Amino acid sequence: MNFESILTGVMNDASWGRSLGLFAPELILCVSIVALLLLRLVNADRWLPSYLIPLFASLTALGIAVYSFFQMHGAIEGIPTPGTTQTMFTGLLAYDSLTLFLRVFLLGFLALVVTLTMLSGIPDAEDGPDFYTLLLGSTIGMMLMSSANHLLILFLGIEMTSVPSYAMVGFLKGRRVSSEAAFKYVVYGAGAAGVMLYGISLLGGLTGTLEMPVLASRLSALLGPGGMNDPTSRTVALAAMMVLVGLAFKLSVFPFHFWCPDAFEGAAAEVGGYLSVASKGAAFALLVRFLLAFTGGTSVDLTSLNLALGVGLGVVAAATATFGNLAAYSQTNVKRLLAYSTIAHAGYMLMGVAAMVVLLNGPGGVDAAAKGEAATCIEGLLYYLAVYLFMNLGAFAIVAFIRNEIYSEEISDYAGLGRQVPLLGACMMICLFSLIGLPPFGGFVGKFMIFASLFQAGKIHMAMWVILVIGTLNTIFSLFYYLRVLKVMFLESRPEGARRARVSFMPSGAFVLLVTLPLLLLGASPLVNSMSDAATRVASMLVAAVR
Amino acid sequence: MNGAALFWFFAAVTCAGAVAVVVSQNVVRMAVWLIVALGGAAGLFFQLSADFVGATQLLIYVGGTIVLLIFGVMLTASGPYLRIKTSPGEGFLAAGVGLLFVLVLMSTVLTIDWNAGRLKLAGLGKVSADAYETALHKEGLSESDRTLLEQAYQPSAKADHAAEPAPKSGPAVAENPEAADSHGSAPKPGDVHSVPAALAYELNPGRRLTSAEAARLAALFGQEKAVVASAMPAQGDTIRPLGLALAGLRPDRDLNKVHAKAATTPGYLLPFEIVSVHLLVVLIGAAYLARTKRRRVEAS
Amino acid sequence: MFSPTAIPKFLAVAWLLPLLGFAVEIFAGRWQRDRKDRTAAGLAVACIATGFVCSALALFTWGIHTGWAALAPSAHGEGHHGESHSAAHDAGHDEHAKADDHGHDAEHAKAESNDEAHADHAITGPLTGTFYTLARFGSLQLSIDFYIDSLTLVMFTMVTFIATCIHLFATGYMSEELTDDYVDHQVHTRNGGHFHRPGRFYRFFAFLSLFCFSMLGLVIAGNIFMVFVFWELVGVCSYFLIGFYVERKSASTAANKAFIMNRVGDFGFLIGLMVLWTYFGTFSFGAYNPEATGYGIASGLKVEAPHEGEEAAPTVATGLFGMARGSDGQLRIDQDVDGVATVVMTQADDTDLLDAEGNHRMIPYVLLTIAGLGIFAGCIGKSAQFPLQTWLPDAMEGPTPVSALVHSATMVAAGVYLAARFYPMFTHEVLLTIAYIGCITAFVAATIAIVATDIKKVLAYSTISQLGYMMLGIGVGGWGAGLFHLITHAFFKSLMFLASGSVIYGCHHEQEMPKMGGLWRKMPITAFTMLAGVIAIAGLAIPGTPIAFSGFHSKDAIVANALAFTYANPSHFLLFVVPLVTAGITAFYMFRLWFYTFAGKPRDHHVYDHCHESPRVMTTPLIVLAVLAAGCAIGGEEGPLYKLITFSQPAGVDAMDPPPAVAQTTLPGHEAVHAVHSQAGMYALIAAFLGTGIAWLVYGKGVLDPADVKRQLSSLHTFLSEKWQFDTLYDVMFVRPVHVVSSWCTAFDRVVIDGFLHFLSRLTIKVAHVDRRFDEGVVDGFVNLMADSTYSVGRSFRVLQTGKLRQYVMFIAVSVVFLFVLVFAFFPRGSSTSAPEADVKVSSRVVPRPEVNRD
Amino acid sequence: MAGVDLTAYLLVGAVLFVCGIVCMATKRNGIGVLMGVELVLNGANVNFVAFSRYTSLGLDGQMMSLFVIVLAAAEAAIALAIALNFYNNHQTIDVDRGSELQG
Repeated sequence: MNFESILTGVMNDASWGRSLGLFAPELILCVSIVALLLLRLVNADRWLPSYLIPLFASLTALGIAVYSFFQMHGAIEGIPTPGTTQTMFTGLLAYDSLTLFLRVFLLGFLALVVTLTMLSGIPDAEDGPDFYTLLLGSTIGMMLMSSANHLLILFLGIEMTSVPSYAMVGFLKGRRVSSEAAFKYVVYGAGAAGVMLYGISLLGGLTGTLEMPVLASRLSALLGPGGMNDPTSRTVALAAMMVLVGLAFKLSVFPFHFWCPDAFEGAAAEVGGYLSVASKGAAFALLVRFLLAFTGGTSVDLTSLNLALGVGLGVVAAATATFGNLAAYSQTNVKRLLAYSTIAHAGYMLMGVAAMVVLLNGPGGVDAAAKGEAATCIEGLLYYLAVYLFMNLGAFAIVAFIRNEIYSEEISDYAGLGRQVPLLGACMMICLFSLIGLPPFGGFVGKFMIFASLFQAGKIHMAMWVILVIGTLNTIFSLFYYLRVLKVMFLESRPEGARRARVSFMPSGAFVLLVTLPLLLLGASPLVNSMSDAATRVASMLVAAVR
Repeated sequence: MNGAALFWFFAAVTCAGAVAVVVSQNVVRMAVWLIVALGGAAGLFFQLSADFVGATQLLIYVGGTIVLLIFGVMLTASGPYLRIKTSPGEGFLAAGVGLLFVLVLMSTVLTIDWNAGRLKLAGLGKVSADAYETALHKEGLSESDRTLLEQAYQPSAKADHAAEPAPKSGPAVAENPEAADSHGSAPKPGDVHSVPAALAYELNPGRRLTSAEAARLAALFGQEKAVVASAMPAQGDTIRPLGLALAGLRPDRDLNKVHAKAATTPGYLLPFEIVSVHLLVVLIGAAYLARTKRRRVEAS
Repeated sequence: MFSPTAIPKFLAVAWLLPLLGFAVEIFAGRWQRDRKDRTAAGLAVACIATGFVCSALALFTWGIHTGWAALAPSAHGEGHHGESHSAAHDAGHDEHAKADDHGHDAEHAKAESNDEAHADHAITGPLTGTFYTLARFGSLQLSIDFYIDSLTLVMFTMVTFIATCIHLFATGYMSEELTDDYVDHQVHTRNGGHFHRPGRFYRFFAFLSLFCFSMLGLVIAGNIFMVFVFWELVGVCSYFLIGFYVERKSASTAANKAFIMNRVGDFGFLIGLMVLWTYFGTFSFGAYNPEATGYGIASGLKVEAPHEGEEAAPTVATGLFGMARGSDGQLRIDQDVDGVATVVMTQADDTDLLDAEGNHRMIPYVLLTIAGLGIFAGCIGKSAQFPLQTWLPDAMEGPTPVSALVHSATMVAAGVYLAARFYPMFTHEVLLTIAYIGCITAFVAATIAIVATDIKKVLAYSTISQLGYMMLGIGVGGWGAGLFHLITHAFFKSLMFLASGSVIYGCHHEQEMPKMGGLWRKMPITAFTMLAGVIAIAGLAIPGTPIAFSGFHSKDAIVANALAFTYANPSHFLLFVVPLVTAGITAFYMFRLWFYTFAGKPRDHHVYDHCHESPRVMTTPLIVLAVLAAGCAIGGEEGPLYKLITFSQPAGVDAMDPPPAVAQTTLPGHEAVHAVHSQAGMYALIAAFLGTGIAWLVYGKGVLDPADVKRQLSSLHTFLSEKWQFDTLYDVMFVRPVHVVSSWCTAFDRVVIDGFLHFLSRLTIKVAHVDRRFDEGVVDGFVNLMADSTYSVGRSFRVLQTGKLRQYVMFIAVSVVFLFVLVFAFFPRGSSTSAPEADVKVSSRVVPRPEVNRD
Repeated sequence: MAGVDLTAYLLVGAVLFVCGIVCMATKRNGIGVLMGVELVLNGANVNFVAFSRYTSLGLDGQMMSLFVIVLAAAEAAIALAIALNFYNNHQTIDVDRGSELQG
């Protein structure tokens, strides 16, 4: 064993350099964190607005991400071929279409959030560097989550996402509710992470590896017949479920959602908007990756286990959507209402994921048809995420701007605002209509695609049809509480003596408009086409890698 | 000193410490018991010849985290004699939930035959009759080995299951580099496909194996490397491998094929570096939160 | 004159002009000098009137290019084949059949030569094509398509014409809004005054224009997706218009109710849409072939050789209607190997449609039925059919011109129109459902109308009732009859609504009939135009002569179909009896309305003295509509209107046999209907005269005192005036449970978890009690401990109310265990090797299909 | 080490894990809750190291446990900062006092 030769061999290996190149967007964010720190050391934060560095960094990284996204998709014009999946850092991270899609998603969102905080001024000049450090750190964690190819990165990514966001929820540290929210969030998050870690340890011990691409084949070898009578199958089910618990916490899925309303109400609206969209996007990407790692192989036993997991996910998804929608009914705080709506939407999106798992584990096995149908599920999910970004950020941004004017987030205080600030009112209407899923807006297309894939999955397991019906019923339930907000805003008149809201068009109104406009574009314009094309490519490349 | 006795000692200390943390009502005592439990766990790590992890556990956990917690205790003590107690009802409820958890774990983690799993991963969950006979009639096979072979394996029982050309072992072995490398001559896992299925032998689920027995069985089939825990140094010499892995190298895996595919097994350079960024972020965040609040005059 | 390619262009102009109008008018508040400016109204009228001209031109062009074949005195009663005048779905192969048919008849020589002269562009089927493609997801294409046949054209002309009249009327009716300070007398502010607001004249016309645009889009739509979008748009517009007086609580409630009721129906629509898309893989109605015609003039114009249809890609070559049924209008039903009935899809040349792997594409019969029921559920919501009818009377809260538009030409007509459009997709079971729903609706609404006293409510219930008639007509196989009634009804109902609007305007917003009476002296034009409408809807005619108002002809057609259906299926006799009774009731309550309002002595002199005839801008539309209400159906089923409509009748409607072993009902063929026609007409006439007579006796002549009758039948009267208790029923069935469930869920944390914990706390107390007894009995020294434990019990009570965090953590643990059990439940226990293979891919398997229904 | 097998270590891990969960669910002292978190993570850690010795997980298991220790330290730092913040705002560390957010 000649150590020197090993070292030379590795040094000469180009893969490190290559990995660092591919990792550039994340590196830029890392560097900007350090830069924020250093600037503070030399007291540069006195004269340099703190949002400049994160804004610049996110835009630069976004540029690189967009470029590489198009580069990858330009290279495979037409039918995507399997095997285009590459890895970074000795297989710890996957560099594939989903990674790139989520990078664009997260970095674009980061730029928008930084702009929003810049406009709404929630971290003041003094706290800015701290806030943006946390924001950037958490975004790096999300990007790791979305490209995780290894169970360590899975855990690390979730921790890196969560820990800064605990601090962000408690950022308004002088307020009682804020500190309470942060404390609940951190304890809940730590508990969920502990459960997940235990699941990871079981999975690693069973399969003797932590690499996700290998899991399916190892599990195929391991599982015996006998279903739940087989202790190995039981343990695998438990382990997978424990890992899913950690993800479910991030997604705020039904029995693990308790932190969500409290944290959102206690945190600033900007932070709420950030958490509701970004961590959800990253967690869905990770969920898809994890479930795909379980899929494949040739074992009937693994397939039936996966099917059970998929249907279980579907049931949980239906419960989540129903719970979120019904619990939102009697809320009086807008942020809390949006938090419950976030839960409900996680339910809808989870339905798409459940459909994917069911479709990939049908009696026909992972054949081309199943892959095609599963790809449409992921496509629907990605489309939904893209639309969700705008509609949720729009709603939270409006809440933030209105809060700056009337110092309240209670629904009853919104009376008559639709006439006082017509632009924000109209944008709020569009956002909420899109959240309901009414046709001319993007939310409809997303929901439609998810429901269509559920319908396909119903052919494999009847339970999915039941879930479809519940999902469709839920869109009707959700109508009422969203409309209640609009009714208060538009049909009621502003009470005498209420604080008058004045939101000028530049820059706040323009920002809201910028965020709202894509909802129309993604609902009824040729952009629907190109967006769904992109999503299709990402999805089919991702699924093609399943063996 | 006997290894088993040491294990039981550390295990008892750890468990007792953990239970005491749950039971005690005074937060300072809890902290002390936590030190005991985590120290016991460190002892277990040493016992498992993971000396570096054990040392880290002592340094960071017992030396760092716990001190941090005790600081927390001190900073948040409202009054010297105030006790915040848990009511018996809640204790009852929590005990019930804990019991449920224990039941779940007992039905899964603690009943599973891990050693059989290792054999299965090595492609020995089901062996062809040929391979089995060869192993059984090898020259100089001791009596205990023969008994082990006979008890551990049984003829493939289910006709319908056997009718399939045993699809399970094929891909797993192909994925498993150790197994793929090591089977030199005798029982190629691929053979399973060609043998009439009724003549195959599979692991007997009724016979639980110890890890030593599993290793012995693998050796009998010529696959010891696949089952014996990779290239972990048995004497606890883990610092160098761990350090190399943090630098992105995996000498325990890549030694023989470094030039061919150095980048295939995870070296941990990325997490190592990214965790440092994470720590920086966390420190800034914690400093912000713990800083005295600037009392600004509220507008209202 | 114009080439056929101009037809879609004309219609597109007629369709988009109102949108343009809307876009300009909605900002009228910005550019108008003041609130008294009538420019917005002028613009709206101009847009819709131009639209009417364009529609008429399109109809005319279409007529020229079909050689007016639709209007040729055709072979009714001459034993002609159904196909000869029914437009087929697909072009090419029908050409021969048509030519053959024409050959029978010397009269057709001209038409035939006309066909030959324009052989390359003569219109033989629906014109279909794509205006603009929005998006494409794989095989799913979302586009703005058109599907134009004679029905589309007639609807377009009708809608634009009536809308023009209504717009014109509204410029007079809404003139009160031409002010900066409109006082809403129905809204009371807290200090006892009335609500003041700026007038909303321009906004009213903006929404009216948008409404017309939506309806026209729905009519021209060439695929289900587009239908759905405009369907929703119509709903949104009605939401705005019904809630025009948002300050009135009743108005905003009614708007919400209409919107939500419609959403309930749309839920079914969505399911149907999804099923159809999944199995048929396309949204479009008819075949189209965009590259052949540039901007999408499709196979309807281009005469293709039959064999070309085979070469085209199957998914493009046929639309939904062509795939569901062959050109003979029959479903190809196949008993699959498992005994499951499936419908095999066909393509343009009547051969079966194959998928990419060469298998027959089929859809299970049950699913086709479900899809049909889903689509019809949408129609139920929009056309206010039982059991979703309750929103329509409430929708009277909108201004009267809106009511007129909603009730005649646009919203409610949309449901009937869609049911007729989707006729080829409906199986016999669906049709039977439609018939019964229509039947029930007609009867229920008519009975409620007897006791209503608000003049607009009577009309609203009569609308529901008449819509029920139309649905019934479609359900019993009278496709043409149902649509015929739709058109005639649109004329006389818009007339009556405008007349009632005129009354309301004249009486200064008095709507209660008991306060009117004798008004004909004050407003003669309104009274007599109204009388024309009443006669039309009552279906009166002079027996033995062809003199009859439009309603008689169309209702007669429906009743004849129902009678023929009853002859063919005696067990469904109610489908004839109930409508007949309803016809009598209709005549009764309509004449009751007229007598109540216009005849007799004034009952409220305050109202009478102040009432006046409306200005000319409002009476002119009344007169025009009265003439049309009387005469639009001239000639009955031999007349031009009916023939124009039935020209695009789906193939096989006239002679539809029951497909074996699946359907239980027989649809009457044309001959069967014709045979019972005069008989049915007689019955209907008798019923109508009976109703009229009673109304005259009671309300005109005063033989019976209505109040006396009301007293004697008070419980029935209450039941009817409470609208059969539907609102209460819905409240109990849906609204309250939702409230209950939602309160459960919102209080999930508080109620369920805390309830659980309360239980545990009680347990804790018990434990503590035991504990205490132990302490007291055994060790005195543990008094402190006892105090502690009681303290902690009390504490835990407070904890239960407030403490959350630890419950959350507890819930992680409990959920993990619970979910583990859940996965257990879905995970097969025994040997999992026997995977179910057989049941899943039935649809793609090649099944030797027995030759059925190929006569 | 005769008689000591993987399952024995897993048993210790399971005990730590369950004790941690119960500790989190019962302690009203916020710091005590955080101690429960440490126990849970250690339960998983014992599993990892045991697996690294007894299965082909090898070095990966130990590596994982190292990262877990570091991440747990980071999490504890933030959690304690938040707990201090909570204390500053509520003047107590009793988690039951923080229940303004509910419903």
